[in-house]
Amino acid sequence: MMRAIGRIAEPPPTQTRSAPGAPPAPLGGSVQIRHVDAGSCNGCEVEIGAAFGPVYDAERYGARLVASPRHADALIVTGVVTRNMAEPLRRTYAAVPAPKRVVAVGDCARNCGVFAGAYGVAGAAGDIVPVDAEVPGCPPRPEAIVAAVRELTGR
Amino acid sequence: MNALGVTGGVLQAVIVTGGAPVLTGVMRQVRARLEGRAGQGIRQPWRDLRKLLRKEAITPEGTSELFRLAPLVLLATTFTAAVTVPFVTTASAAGPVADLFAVVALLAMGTATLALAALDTGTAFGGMGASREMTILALVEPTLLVSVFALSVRAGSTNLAAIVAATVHDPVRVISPASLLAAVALGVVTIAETGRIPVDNPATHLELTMVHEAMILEYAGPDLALIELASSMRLVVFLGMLSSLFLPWGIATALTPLALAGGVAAFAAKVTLLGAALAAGEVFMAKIRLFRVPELLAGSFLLALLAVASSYFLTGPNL
Amino acid sequence: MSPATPALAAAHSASRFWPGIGAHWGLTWPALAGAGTLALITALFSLAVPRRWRAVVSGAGTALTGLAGAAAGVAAVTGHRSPTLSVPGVLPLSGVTLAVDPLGGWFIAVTGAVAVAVGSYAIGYQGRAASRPSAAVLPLFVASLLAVPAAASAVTLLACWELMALTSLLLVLAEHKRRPEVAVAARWYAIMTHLGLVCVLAGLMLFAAHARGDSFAALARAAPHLSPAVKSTVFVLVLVGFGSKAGLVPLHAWLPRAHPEAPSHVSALMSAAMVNLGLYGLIRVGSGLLGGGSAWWWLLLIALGAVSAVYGILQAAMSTDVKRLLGCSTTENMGLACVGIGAGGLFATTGHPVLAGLALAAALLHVATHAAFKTLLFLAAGSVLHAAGTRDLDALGGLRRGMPATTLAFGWGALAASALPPGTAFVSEWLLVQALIHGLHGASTATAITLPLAVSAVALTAGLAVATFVKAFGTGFLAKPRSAGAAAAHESPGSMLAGMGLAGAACAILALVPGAVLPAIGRAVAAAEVAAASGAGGVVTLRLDGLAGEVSPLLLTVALLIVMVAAAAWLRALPARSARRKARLWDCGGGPLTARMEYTATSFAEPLQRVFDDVLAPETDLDVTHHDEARYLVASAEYRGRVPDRIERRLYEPVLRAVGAWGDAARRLAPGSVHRYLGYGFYAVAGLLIVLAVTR
Amino acid sequence: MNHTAFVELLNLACGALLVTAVLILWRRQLAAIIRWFTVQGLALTAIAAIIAVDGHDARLGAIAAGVFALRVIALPLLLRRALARAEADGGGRALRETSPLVNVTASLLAAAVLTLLAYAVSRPVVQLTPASPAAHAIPIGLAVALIGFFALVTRRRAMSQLASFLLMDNGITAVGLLTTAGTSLIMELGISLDVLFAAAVLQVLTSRVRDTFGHADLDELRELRD
Repeated sequence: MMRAIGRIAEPPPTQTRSAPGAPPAPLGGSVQIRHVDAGSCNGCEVEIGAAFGPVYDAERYGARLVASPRHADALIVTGVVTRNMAEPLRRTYAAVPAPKRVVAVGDCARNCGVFAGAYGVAGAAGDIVPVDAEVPGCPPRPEAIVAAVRELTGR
Repeated sequence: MNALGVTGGVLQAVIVTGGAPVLTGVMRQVRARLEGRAGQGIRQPWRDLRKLLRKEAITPEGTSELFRLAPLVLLATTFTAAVTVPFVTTASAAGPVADLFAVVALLAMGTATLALAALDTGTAFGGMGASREMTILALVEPTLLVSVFALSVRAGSTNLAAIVAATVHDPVRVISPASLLAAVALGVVTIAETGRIPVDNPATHLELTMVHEAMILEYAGPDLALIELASSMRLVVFLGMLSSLFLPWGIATALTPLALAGGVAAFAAKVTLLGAALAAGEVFMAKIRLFRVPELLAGSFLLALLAVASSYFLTGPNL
Repeated sequence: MSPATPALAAAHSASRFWPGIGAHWGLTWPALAGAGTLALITALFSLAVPRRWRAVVSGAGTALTGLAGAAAGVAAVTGHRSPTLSVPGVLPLSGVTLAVDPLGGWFIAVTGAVAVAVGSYAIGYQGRAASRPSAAVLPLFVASLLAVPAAASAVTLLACWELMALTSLLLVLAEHKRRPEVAVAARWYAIMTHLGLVCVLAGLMLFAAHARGDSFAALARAAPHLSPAVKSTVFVLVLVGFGSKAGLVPLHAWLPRAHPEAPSHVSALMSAAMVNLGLYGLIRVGSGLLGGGSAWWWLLLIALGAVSAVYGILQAAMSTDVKRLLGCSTTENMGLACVGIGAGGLFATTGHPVLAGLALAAALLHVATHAAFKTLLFLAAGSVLHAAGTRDLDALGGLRRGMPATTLAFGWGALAASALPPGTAFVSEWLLVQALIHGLHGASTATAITLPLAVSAVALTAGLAVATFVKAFGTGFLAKPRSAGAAAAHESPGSMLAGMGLAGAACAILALVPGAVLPAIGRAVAAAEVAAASGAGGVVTLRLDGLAGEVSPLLLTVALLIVMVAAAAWLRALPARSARRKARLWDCGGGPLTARMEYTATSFAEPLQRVFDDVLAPETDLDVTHHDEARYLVASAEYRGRVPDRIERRLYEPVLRAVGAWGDAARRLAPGSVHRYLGYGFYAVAGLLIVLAVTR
Repeated sequence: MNHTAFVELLNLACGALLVTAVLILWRRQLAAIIRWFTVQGLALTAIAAIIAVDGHDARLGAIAAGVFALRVIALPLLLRRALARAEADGGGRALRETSPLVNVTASLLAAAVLTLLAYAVSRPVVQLTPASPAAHAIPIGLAVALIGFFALVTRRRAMSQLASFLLMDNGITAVGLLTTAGTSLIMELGISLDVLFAAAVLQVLTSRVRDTFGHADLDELRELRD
């Protein structure tokens, strides 16, 4: 079967590193990521799934999704932060051992997107926890997510 | 314990400690390739460890010293086992100190300590992982000891060095039913004890399906690094035991640089091959339900018992 | 006749039975006599002194009694020969005959050591609440325990045995005023132990009937001339009797009842010293007096032992009452020792003296190790009961904050009980498994089939023991307190800690340098007439004589410590290392985790219960009450689950029911009408006459 | 070939026989059971062939060929066809031994006990010719037969009962080969023929059952009593 399909992963695109966002020195080429759905419509989740799937294969750059924030170096926050998720998000951030990074994926997480000003919204991810990187798009394309991940791992 | 054994012990300490993460990397790489992915590269586990060691350690509130000591105990037991079992040379570094039972008990000791640490956190997942791990440990024990029994029948001792040396001197013994059956049984034990598919899924993210992973959910930074290192070393120890007991070819019998180099190379090659085979098998298997695991272990126990039986079936009672 | 003659005769014969006895007076008799006197004095004083001092007097006196006993035992096993004492006229038939050989000395030494720890513990445990009888009986119980292995004639043995049974029964009853279930447990214990006594009595009397006199010397002389049928009958009878005392399945029913209900220091004495004497009786009569016998005895003993070990530890793994758990684990450990004794006898009868010595040595060492860690565990459990007011593991937890010393003690005991290095039981079980494994060479068919099964039973037992004690320690002492009592638990007084400290030290010695006691065990094995010596030796490294196999718990432990320290130092020395920080538990971001979210002992054991479903036959029932307006809405659901002792269900209850039925039938015969009684008499006479008429 | 190699090879073949029996008891998938049954036929052939080569016995060689034709080609073929037909109209549930009367764990432990029992009862037979290595392997043949019998008792589906019957017969054949070392060709042929016969009968039976009930679950046969 494997012989029939062969390698699914696409060839890695040449890395386009923005000069200032140099990879954090402590996490050399290895980033464990905990994903927090702060109130998303699951569009970003689908794209994240695609980014870590066989085709885009973000794992090849040394990133891995993990089950516990204790094991994580970075949080991926998707969706507007609803009132119910604000405190859990803070606690999750507090549970991650330093040094840590936060990536806001999708327009909702960056600036509440279409939900701006809705009564159940506590704010964008940046209003609750310090955000280091943002991935625009509604939903963002997997390539963009992979690029952000590569910014973290530096590979 | 002689010069050969001590040299082997030192070599093993270095190889196992340094090579265990690489083996994990190789296995992940094999899986990735078979799943059509590019893979992280075999040095990734070392990168993870380096990073974890630089991160801050976290002591959850309400945990005791046991929580902090457990990773050290786990590492110590695994390391001692790795030094004791003759991987590279036929002589064991600690021949008179520990035999096969002691090694088995040492590894169990590490697991039990980690389970206690998991209970110490008082989280539901910790307790769940500990309970499942202890259940599996208790059920694995008979298979383990009985297959050790089968192996020791011909060598007349449970001393690892003696068993390995006996096999080296009489290679035909390897294809005797007793040793083959014991090999299969120990293979199942290896899968169960190192938490691989189909008993446990090392890559799961769903707490409810976790066994080993659920116990270490609270660990972070250097503690987690120690645990990861120890569990990859544990895998190497079990695979190395399989290779030394059943395919002891190329193992160094003399204290010459050439022989030692050959021993090291053979050990690395055998363990890597076994690990790759294990990973390749995992791709085509699904994790079985926790309550189907006893079935698997009963089967392996039966095979171990048959190994003992056939060791006197086929050669007559008086060996 | 003059009282001197039988004494001389007994001494003379004994000197033939145990060559060299009577060479010169050793330390043994003075020490034993001292122990007896101390016990009596302590009993009298603790009756006399006011309540304030009672516990101190009784505890200290018990400790001293134990010390003297231990000295006597040590003197006996280190080869200070002592003559046979014979005091005619005290008891019917043969009077009291006492002799201490190394085998008895070993058990006396173990009992004495246990008594020392228990005595110092009892000072604080009984405290002000010490009732006069229990305080007075405690030293007498210890004295009777010391006397049993010193008995050298059937009647003496039975007398000491009965004394031991009575004193222990009184101690079990100590708290019957406070808790009614104590009385039930005591009734079970009384019935079982006396049925056992009856069996032993029958066996020994049958034996003595075929011998000239009932002294062990006479019995041993008569044994070779006995017919195999008689020998087998005697063995089976004493096996039932002593087995019930050792708590072997299916005669274990009293054990998980009496141990939890007795005061903890008494539980420790019973579980660590008294049950051993059942094994002593088996070795003494089976190997010593009957001199081996046929192989099936020992195969039977191995089977019983293996079943007891697995069943006992399964029950322990299921139980949530910490003292019941410890009691079941006593059944398990006695089972393991019986496997050793059985293997020893088997190898002796099939002509492998070295293996026989090794197996019996493993059994004797296991007796000592079990005594050490079981004392420690029961004393620690007693402190928990003392402090938290409950024995239920599901209601305990988090004790490490309130009572760190006790937590340490129980943890060390749990490690010792679950055969993991550097645990205490690891050494004895290692020896046992070695003996079983090497036995396969040149084995007969039955042996070749038994040994692998025995090894797998021992292995399963070891694995389950690990799970059991991880459960007991993890859910009882770690994690969060599950009840107010556990949260408010406080450390015990110094004397109790001292008792635990002594037991813990004994565990440590036996775990690290078991070689130190092996010579003594060798002499005991020789005295049991099984083999010339224990098949193992060496102080730092444990070596099997004549067989390949060695392990060194001491070096192993040192290596572990070195690696741990090195790893810790390496972590500290790391250049880029950031400080450790405290953080709240990871609760998935939700509210704080409460104690009700923890895994309890029951939930911890649930997977095992499922796996061994067919063996344990757990009972569960679920009551769902619906809303009365809509029966589709559930108002409340109540779930109850328990794991009953299945053997008890299947074996004891029918018997008890039958006995009850007979009782009712008998009562129906006696309605109290005089006419009917006269009628019985008349019918009896008439029937007799008819019978006579017919038979004429 | 030299003696030690002969012994080792024979032992190996016998070990394979035993392991395949265990696996047949272990697996639930009927397809897997048939596959392992084929492997076992190979092991049986190997035993016959090894003894033949060692004893330079032409008739045994013929027997080996016969065993191969019957156990490795004919019977598996029949079984597969029956399975295919069962799948055709029985649907997915015909493919698995869903619920044997004794659960798999228990039956595996039972198999362990049976093996030791076989060893115990066949000691005398082995003692008759302690010299011959073939005799020492008799217990294995007996064990396979007992395991097959056990499976025959505890399985529900007609198909897997057929398989376990054949397993039992493999064991008997192995015992025959190892004891007589092939001197009684007649007995061999007799066994093989009666197997074929039995297989055919069961084949017919299962097809009948299927025609009547739509699938071959023998528990349904209870309805036929009254």
